Amino acid sequence: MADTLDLSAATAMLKAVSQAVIDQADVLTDADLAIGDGDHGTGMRRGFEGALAALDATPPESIDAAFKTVGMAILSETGGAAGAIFGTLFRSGAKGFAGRDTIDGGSFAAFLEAGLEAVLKRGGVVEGQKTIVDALAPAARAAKAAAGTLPARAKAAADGALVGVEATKGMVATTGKARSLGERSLGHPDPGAISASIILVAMHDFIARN
Amino acid sequence: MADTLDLSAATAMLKAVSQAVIDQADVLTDADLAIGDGDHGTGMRRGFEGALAALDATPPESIDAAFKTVGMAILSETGGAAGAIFGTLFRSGAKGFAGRDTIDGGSFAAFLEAGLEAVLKRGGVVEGQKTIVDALAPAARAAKAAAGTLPARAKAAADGALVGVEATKGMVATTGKARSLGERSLGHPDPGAISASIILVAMHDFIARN
Amino acid sequence: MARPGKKMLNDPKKVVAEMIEGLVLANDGRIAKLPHHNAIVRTDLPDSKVALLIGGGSGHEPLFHGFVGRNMGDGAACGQVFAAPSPDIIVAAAKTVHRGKGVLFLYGNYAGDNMNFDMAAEILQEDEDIEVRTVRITDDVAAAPPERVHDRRGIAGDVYAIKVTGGAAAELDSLAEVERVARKAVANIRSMAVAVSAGSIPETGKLTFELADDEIEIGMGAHGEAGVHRQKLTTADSIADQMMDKILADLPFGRGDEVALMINNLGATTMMEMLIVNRRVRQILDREGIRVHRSDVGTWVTTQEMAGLSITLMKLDEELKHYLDLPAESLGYSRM
Amino acid sequence: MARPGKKMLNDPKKVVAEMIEGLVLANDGRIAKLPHHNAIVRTDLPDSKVALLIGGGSGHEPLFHGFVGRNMGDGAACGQVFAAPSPDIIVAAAKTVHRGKGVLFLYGNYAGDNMNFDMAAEILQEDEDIEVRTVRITDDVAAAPPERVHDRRGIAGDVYAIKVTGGAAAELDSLAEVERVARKAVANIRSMAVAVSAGSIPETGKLTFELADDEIEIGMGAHGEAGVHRQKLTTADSIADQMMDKILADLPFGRGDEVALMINNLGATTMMEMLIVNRRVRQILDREGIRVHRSDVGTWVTTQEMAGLSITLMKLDEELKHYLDLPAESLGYSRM
Ligand SMILES: Nc1ncnc2c1ncn2[C@@H]1O[C@H](COP(=O)(O)OP(=O)(O)O)[C@@H](O)[C@H]1O
Ligand SMILES: Nc1ncnc2c1ncn2[C@@H]1O[C@H](COP(=O)(O)OP(=O)(O)O)[C@@H](O)[C@H]1O
Ligand SMILES: [Mg+2]
Ligand SMILES: [Mg+2]
Ligand SMILES: [Mg+2]
Ligand SMILES: [Mg+2]
Repeated sequence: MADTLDLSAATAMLKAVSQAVIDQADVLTDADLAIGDGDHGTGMRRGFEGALAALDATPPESIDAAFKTVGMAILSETGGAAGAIFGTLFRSGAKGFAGRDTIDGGSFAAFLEAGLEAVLKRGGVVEGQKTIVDALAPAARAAKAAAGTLPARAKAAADGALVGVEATKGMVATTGKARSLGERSLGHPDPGAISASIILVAMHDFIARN
Repeated sequence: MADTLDLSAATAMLKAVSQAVIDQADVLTDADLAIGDGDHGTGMRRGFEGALAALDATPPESIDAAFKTVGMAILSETGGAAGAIFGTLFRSGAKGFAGRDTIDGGSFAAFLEAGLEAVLKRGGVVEGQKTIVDALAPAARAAKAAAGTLPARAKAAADGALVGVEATKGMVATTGKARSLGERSLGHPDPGAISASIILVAMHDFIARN
Repeated sequence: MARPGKKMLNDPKKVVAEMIEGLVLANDGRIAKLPHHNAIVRTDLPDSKVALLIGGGSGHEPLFHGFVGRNMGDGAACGQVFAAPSPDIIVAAAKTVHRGKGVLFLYGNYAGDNMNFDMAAEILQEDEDIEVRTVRITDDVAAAPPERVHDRRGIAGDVYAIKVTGGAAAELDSLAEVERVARKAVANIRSMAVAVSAGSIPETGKLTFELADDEIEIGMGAHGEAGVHRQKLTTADSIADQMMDKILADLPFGRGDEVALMINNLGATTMMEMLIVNRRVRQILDREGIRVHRSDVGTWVTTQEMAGLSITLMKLDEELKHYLDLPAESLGYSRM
Repeated sequence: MARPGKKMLNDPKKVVAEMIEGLVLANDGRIAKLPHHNAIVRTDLPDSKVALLIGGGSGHEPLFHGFVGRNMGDGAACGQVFAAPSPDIIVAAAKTVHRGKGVLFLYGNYAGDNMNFDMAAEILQEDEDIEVRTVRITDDVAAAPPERVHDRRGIAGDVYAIKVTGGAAAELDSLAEVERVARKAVANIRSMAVAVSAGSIPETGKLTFELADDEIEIGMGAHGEAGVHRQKLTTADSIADQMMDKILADLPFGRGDEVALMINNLGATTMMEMLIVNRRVRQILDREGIRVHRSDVGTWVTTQEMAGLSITLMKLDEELKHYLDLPAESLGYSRM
């Protein structure tokens, strides 16, 4: 159980997160087949494979650089809506770690808050539209509210995201490819929200394990 | 059992023949699906529906005109290899009835002989290539050899055609669409030969019944 | 999703890269790929012109990458299958086609495309001082009601939008003017699609939706997005009637209008079916007193091997006619 | 033959008639249908020229009826689906396009077409005193060994044969000369197809052959005629390798040759796959020192919704290049 992560642990966490997303690509694809165009898993895998490669190629010199590296890889390899959104989450979220050489509870919450803000702007969405934001926003709020150590905040974020994913089942999509389904999107979780939960759960798992 | 057919009986026979082909269009299509392109039944149906319509529209004034009418309808409505061949069979075979006002054993045999000769020329084929000719040629020979009354000749022709169809199963196609199958055409009867046998069997049926 | 996609591919992860190689070769030297990005540009670009950059996800070939050429797009940014291109691809392509007069971005209105092209536009304007304008294509009447045009997708109308704007970008000297023509084109284009069977994504081999053997979906989107409604497969005429009702009422098109008419193959539909539908559409237009200035029946905006077709009408004025009728040369769309 | 054909049609018996109506309308006045026959002719035929009449069974759209236009066919005789047109259609079309300089018949080498066009030629010569010459297209190397060229079918090579002959018929003043160019074109064209899944006939709804989900057939003909062999679906590259081996060895094509290259969609194959195959074909041609003068990748000779593609090479000399490169305008094939 790590209270803080230094640069090398943060980098290791980002790799673990990448691997978790890659491992669950098929789940994401199937979720996207149900209400989108069926490419979400392959896109996320491309992005996080790119992230792994980039982290290996030039080991980052700071935590915010590490997050930016991941963000850049997603942005250029994933493409589509998810590439822009998750790329933005990591790139803009990195500001939460600016000038810090560890991830602690506060900077973790700051990462989520900054990331969410940028994502909302980029996506032009609000909560309730059945998107990534519906996992991210409750996660960011929970992390902020948890107000404790890193493991507690990470747990709160992961749980918040999972609750958020569940909640997307009851939402009618009003943006993205699922929008056209209208009422028929009900009952299905949002693929992007699932991805957000996989990322946050993997972060918490790493923190809890190390 | 008719020893001779006058113009109205001959016309009735041609209509019965047309109906027999139309009724068995699906059998012909399936045979053509197995070794050709699957359009033989629809083509034969088009042609003989045209023949029925033409015989009704302008009742023919002579037996050879009746056969020519059928030939013209097939030629213009069936299209494809079968249109040219069966069109030719009826149009050129009509010569066998030239100047005659009944169909008797002799003119029936002459019809088949003249039709076959023209078909061989038009198709550029010989016996054994797995075509219509492999039903027509034995039929024409048998009708000639039978040398008796119309019912006997018609029976000989129908039987000869059926034996011919059976024999095509053992032939490797060397013309038409089945040619490309080579050895793989073995075991399947030739669709065009089946059509020829349907026509000749229907002629005999009509003669035997009337 | 029973039937698996059955395709002639090499490494399913490399389809886009290999396709672009094949695409460049198929253009006989008239286009080139950027060395480090999945983007293509004309090799015969004039020294000075307003640049037209198009692009989007791959998998809809010949859209978009097949529409780069004389009087068409100057370059295209190519995403992975059904995924918008990333900002770096768009930025690299825009920098390459830029000829000092700004760049117009013209693409289909999808969340992913909007976000990625917007990010690229911000980078180009902030870091490179290149002026960028954006026009999004929103021709799919099935996607949202008229008062929510910004929620409508771009489908086969892309072709006419690119064709007209490509002509304008070849002849007009200012970015604002080219943008004006593009907006006018988009405002006058309406389309609707019908899906008969699904296509599959090369990398997963999975069909993007399921339809029973006797079902069709009217209004389906270019990625299999849900349409207006699902129904039994009926006759070509009745399907055309339903689609034309929606399309005509939307702009609305009316007596005395002149239009360009496109029947577009979503992938696996026969030209025989398209021509039979074209026949009906013309009967309807005749009845309504709408004159067809120009027809296109073919395969331009696909969803892999999806079967189905779309109908597109563009209402014309003299200016739109002029740009539409300029000759065009590209792998995906050529006319004298 | 489990999966039924799923098509947007009206009366399946009327597909050809309705299709021709739609086709004429899609040509914006440049072609007309003969009043009593399923045949179409150019409306802008010059007063004096050698006439080029093409035609064959329907169901392979845009072949043949889509290739009537400037520098292409002057008219087309259209049969029912997969059935050669009857002599009366051919005669009527030939009489209409005849401009006093004779008529060249150019069509694919199939028993049905040969017999029907021959009968028409006899009628035209005997009853109408119109001179007719016949050239049959025999580009399919899979159909028979080289010493039995007369047993070979016409497949996608039809397009290049029509394109070159259409140019010659526009420029050359004698039937014998146009025939000579057509024969030269045909002698230099080689094609081969691969089928991935079957198409169905509109009237019966039946698939024309069966292939397992993981099988392909190399060398299959344009009506589903058996090919060279059936095998497991492998990679695009290995399929292209097998096809190119046969094609290159046949003419043979060799170092220093210049060719036109066509990758043709049999119906339902994605352009993505075709471009990936195009990439491999160009690698092979590069290796063999064969230069590509001109490429065509698209949908021209189909077998309804059959999936698969064909590769065509035509060896060029200056004369063939000249006629091939003339602009062409038709619904099915247009190039500047
Ligand atoms: N405007 C938007 N803002 C935020 N997230 C969005 C937006 N549009 C779509 N998304 C998210 O993107 C996910 C789909 O991602 P993906 O399948 O990779 O992209 P695409 O829709 O381009 O195929 C959706 O499940 C949704 O969560
Ligand atoms: N050259 C030929 N001479 C005589 N009969 C032929 C010839 N070629 C084909 N046939 C006959 O035509 C039949 C096929 O007819 P059909 O299916 O209507 O024509 P197509 O082959 O044009 O589709 C074959 O079964 C065969 O009997
Ligand atoms: Mg998606
Ligand atoms: Mg047949
Ligand atoms: Mg997508
Ligand atoms: Mg046929």
